[in-house]
Amino acid sequence: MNLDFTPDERHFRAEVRDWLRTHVPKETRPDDGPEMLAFDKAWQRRQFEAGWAGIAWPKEYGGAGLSLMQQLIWFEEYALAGGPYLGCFFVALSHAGPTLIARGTDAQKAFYLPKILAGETPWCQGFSEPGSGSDLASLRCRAVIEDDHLVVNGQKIWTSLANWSKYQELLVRTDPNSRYKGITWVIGDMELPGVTIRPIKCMHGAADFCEVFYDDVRIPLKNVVGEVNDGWNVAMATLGFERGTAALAEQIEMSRVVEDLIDLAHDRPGPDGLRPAIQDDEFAARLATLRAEVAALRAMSYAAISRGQRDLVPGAEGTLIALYNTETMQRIFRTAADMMGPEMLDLEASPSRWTSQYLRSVMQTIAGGTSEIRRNIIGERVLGLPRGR
Amino acid sequence: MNLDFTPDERHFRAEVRDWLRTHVPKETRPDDGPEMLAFDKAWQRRQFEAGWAGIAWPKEYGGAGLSLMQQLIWFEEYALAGGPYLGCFFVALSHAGPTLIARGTDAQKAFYLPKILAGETPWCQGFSEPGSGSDLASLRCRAVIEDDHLVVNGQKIWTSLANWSKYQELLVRTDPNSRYKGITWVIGDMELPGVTIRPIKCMHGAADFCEVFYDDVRIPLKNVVGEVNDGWNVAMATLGFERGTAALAEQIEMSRVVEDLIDLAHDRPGPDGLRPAIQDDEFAARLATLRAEVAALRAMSYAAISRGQRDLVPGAEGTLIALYNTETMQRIFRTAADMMGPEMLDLEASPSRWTSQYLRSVMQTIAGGTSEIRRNIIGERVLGLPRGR
Amino acid sequence: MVDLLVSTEQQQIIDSVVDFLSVELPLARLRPDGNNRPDSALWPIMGELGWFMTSLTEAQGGLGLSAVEEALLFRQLGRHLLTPNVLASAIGARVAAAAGVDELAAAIASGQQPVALGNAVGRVSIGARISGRFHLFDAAGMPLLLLTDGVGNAALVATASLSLLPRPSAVDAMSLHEARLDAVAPLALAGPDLGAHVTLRLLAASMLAGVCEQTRDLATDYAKLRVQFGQPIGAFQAIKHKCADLALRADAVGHLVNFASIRVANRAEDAVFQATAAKLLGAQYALINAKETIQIHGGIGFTTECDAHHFLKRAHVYDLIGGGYRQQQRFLLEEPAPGEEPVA
Amino acid sequence: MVDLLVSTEQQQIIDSVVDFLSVELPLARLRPDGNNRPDSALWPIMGELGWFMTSLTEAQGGLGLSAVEEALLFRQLGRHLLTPNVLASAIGARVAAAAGVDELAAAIASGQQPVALGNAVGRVSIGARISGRFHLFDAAGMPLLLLTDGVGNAALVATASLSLLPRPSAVDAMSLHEARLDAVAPLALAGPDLGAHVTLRLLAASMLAGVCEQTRDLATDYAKLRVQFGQPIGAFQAIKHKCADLALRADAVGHLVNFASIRVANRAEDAVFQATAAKLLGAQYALINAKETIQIHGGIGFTTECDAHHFLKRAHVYDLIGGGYRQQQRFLLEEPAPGEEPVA
Repeated sequence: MNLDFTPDERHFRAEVRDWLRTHVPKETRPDDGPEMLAFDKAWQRRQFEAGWAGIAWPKEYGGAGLSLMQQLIWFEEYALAGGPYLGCFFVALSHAGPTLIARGTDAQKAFYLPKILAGETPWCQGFSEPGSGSDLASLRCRAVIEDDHLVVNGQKIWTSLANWSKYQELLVRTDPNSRYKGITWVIGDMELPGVTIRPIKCMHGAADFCEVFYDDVRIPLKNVVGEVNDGWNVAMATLGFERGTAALAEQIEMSRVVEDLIDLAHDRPGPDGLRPAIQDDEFAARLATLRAEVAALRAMSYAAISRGQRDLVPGAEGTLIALYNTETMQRIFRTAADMMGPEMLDLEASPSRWTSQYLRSVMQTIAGGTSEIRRNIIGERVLGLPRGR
Repeated sequence: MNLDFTPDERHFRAEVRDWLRTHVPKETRPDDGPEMLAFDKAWQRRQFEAGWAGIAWPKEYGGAGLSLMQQLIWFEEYALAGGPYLGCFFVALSHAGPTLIARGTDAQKAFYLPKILAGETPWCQGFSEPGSGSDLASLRCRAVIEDDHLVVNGQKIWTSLANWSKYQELLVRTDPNSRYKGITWVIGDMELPGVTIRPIKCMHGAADFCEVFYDDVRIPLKNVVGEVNDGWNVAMATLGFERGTAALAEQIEMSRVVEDLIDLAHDRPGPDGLRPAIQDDEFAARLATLRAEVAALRAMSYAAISRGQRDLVPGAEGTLIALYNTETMQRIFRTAADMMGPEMLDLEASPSRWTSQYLRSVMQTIAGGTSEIRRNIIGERVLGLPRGR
Repeated sequence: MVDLLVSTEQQQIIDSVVDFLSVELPLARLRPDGNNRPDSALWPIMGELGWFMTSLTEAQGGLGLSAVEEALLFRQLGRHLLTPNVLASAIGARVAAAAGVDELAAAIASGQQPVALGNAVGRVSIGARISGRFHLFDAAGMPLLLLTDGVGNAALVATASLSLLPRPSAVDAMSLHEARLDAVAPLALAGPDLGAHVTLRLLAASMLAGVCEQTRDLATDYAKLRVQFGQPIGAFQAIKHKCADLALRADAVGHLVNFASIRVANRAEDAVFQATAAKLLGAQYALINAKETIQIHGGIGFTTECDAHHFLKRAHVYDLIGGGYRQQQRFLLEEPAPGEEPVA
Repeated sequence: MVDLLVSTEQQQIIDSVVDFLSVELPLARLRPDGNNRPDSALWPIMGELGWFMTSLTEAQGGLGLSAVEEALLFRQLGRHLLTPNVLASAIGARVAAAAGVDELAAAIASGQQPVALGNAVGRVSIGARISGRFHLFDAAGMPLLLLTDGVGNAALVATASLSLLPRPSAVDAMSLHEARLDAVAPLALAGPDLGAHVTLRLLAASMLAGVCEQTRDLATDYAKLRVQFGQPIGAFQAIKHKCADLALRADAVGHLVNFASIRVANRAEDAVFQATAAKLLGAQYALINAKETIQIHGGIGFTTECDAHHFLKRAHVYDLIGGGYRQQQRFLLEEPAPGEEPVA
């Protein structure tokens, strides 16, 4: 067991720290709109030009080809420097690109990968459907082969940033008689005729997701990744790509929020209106436990990265981390909301917009996988408990 | 809606309060052993002689025949006077007797009921089995008819006070090919040849339960209550007998513990070793919420009694109360344990033996029905949610 | 006699309120595309329905009903997530009557003079001169403002005499303003004798009980309909047990509010205790119920196309008025434990 | 390089400890009919195995391993619910060595002079004269006593010089005594520089992590075996999700303890922070895990025929030593947040 970085790693950290603190955008990332898209593209372009695009991608595909340890350092420094959310390029960089690298044809790789790295083409994910939330394999958005095209009809939902994306990783039902073996993974172009996008407004006020409707959308067969009807395996192929480094950035951000809350608790009156909140033992108890929980989360991520470094097959530890991450985040922002007292009703009472973040945290145990499904996965895949009949 | 007692009810309360405060035993009820049995018999006998035996039993069977409102007053005053746990007569008075009244033959009633009221014959319950805890209908303790007897072989478990009981309400499997329709309810005599009793020591140090083994135990067929193979219905018949009045005594006892804790928190240092525990906001928060929860529990019981008074069919509200009761009790005693700090490890550090009560409270969400089964019942019978496939 | 169930007459009152609310104030009004009339427009109708005069005596021009019926009314208002200003009018009418300003009392009770709620932010001083910082909800078109503190002082002031700073509200279809008062003279003032703080706790608790009940119903209905993995999600224990807990909390708070409302109506010694207990438990349970209802709904639950999130947001509002649950916990511990029942 | 997994050598240490424990100190020893030898009889064997000299340097006669290996050892001791006195010997050896009493250090490290733990009850004073009230666990046959406070003072005293009052213990197979010290002189004394309080927190946290892991395993194994309603209870979501939470807590605490042990071994600036965080989280999670393990076992779970209840009771013991989780929370808030990683 070891937490000592080597001299090389320290040099690398120095380099990264320096570059990031100089180049991370000073302005806040816009919440929405064309300004947001422009911001994300410009930031990705800036990283690309400096050789930092595709942190985890192999060099042969234009990535930075960082080692796991370098990725870890990168994401830690990224968070400490206040690096913005990857936004419109998150799916492209962390999922779509790696899938193409793993299962795409040479032509697909050559065409799509450079445009991602250079900040030209944001991607979105088209997996979930209204009737297939937790039960993804029941998806029904259908595609039939006509000549050399797939003709897609149906609907997707919970697609982040669909309205700002150029491409989509799209799962469609190509064999209605099979559950897992009738799904195809295909690259969709969001500008094709027949694609309609409707943003969904969420409880914290922004439209984090979209619905996407497909009406006789014709996608060339050459856009299929892997084989027709083999999409489930393609989708699963990249589950192991992300070895836990990216989660670190979010976790460091969570530590920072906890520390901000502790600082604030020294300045702000507690529920009695007299003593500072930190002297309120109930808040103190919560804040101390949260401090310990974010420390544990970091240790869990380090352990997952350590597994990756030993080339161990990734198990379900990512599910444990995701569950803990989202539930800890909810506790953090609920504490923030409670500490604000009546001022939580005022969206701009805190410079950190904690009320919005609190409301947004309520979504975290649903979007991206519900806590219930995650507990099923842990029970069955980590602990080997039987499935119910 | 009303909480004003009538002049008659107030008179009754005065009478009951006076009698109970004069006659409730001054000494603490022994925890175990023949002293315990003697104590319970003497106390039941004392109530019998004063006309207070069988509070809820009809007068025609020798009971006190109290109205629901009088029962409520009785149990409130019983708890306030520090009346002891009914102990060895609990099953006899609250379950076995009422079952005989509802479904017994005249001969059974004439023989068994007076001995209960007079404090002569404690009863125990023989329902659960090692393989049939939550799933009672799967019970396997079998009985075959030979001449005019049932011959019983098998095992029961979680039988409270079996070692001090004269009789047992016993459920046996008389038809192995049917689940609900092959069960028979029969009166067992604990002194019959072939009955072996083994006390089970529990985590708080006492043997609250026993295992009972049956080896060719011959029980006369005339001891069957209801019909052979109709025992499930007989067992269910008395579910509605108890209209929530008895739970009140326990709830008032719980309020008293909360108030004791609040008193103690004024005198005892909190976790910092300096300020009184009540000034620790985390304890204060817990104690205040517990105060509210025991108040809510009382209101729920009053509502259940109100339903009884209107002769409404009892629903599953008893399950809601039982779930809330046991989980609130656990929170109360966990708070007591935490407030004691290191002294919780010393069984006699508190005059109220809170550590033992804390350990005992852990059992409450299992014994008498697990919280999981109770939540199933509430989900399915109160809310009408479907059963899983 | 103990009777903690609603009477036939009380049920009739409830039914008529529910009828009105489902037509005039359905939850759908809170949606982005909802037909959200300004509340002030509805005030005269609410006044006519008697909502603000329930507890006033007939001599005061009221209905002569008790806090019990009033709490039953407010539970329905909570189920429909009404603006907290309904509390301000109900209590404001009492304050005006207690201060002897009968015309004002009548104007408030009839809904002609709508009252907005001013909720203390931090410590405030309420007396012959009022100072402090307050949040106002849905203040547009509300000529009067009710201000209270934690120890029972309550005052009415003219909204026009204040400068209101608009603030971005976290709650859909509810506006927020801030007002800083510096030695403002009230139109009417009442002291702890009136028990405005107790009424506020009781009625807010009742609205929170309504939130607990409505979330239980919303979540349970959805769990019966939504199919995943080939069966309604309510068949899965994870969801079924969450629903059972929603029901348990709704039951506990609902009965406690009923109990408290009788104690308040009877001016019993434990009235403050019971109302405070109901408020703090109602708030904690409503917040969990609302959050779990969103979780049970899955993805749709956190969108503005589903009503679930309104319950979470408004549960926070109801919790915060008159002091959040952490403050109520301290208030409750300051009360003596309820005493023994009297005998003849 | 970040590596938070055990090395091959570390795994060998763990395996040999597990082999020893499962033969010599199986959980069954705690049962009413268990062959519960007095702990003191095992002390020389434990000493010979090097349990109390892991962190002593080779010059001090120790194994020259670090807090990392020591924490891994204590995690197994926690899984087997050993007496907290193992902590007292491991720390006592350090205190004697730091005080320059080398013979005593060697006698403790070898297990020849077993050390019992004295846990403060209320506020105590530890220095050249020691005063205060202490709880002693399993003190029979233990000639020495280790006393610590929350700020890093640690002392060894001779048990024979004290009058011990036997108390009824709430913990099976663990005796309890009380001692009141009034200006007692120590045999050896160490100040905050040694960081005895940090080691105590780290190793107690590791034992609590062991409780979290062992309860996860016990409960999961049972959930696979026990059949109700025609299938193993682990197939029901209510049980499956409880088991998943047991696993999550075990994972979180386990990795945090590993992280903290490295920081302590490196004498890093955040060593106190991490050890304290591990102790307070370990305690809270072990207490829930143990309680849920009893619940998952159903009826058998609360009997003395099942080992589940020992975990709850001993989790309380491990929590309370060196100050319970409520105190650790305050200690943690007094620490600065961990700083940035250094660069070259």
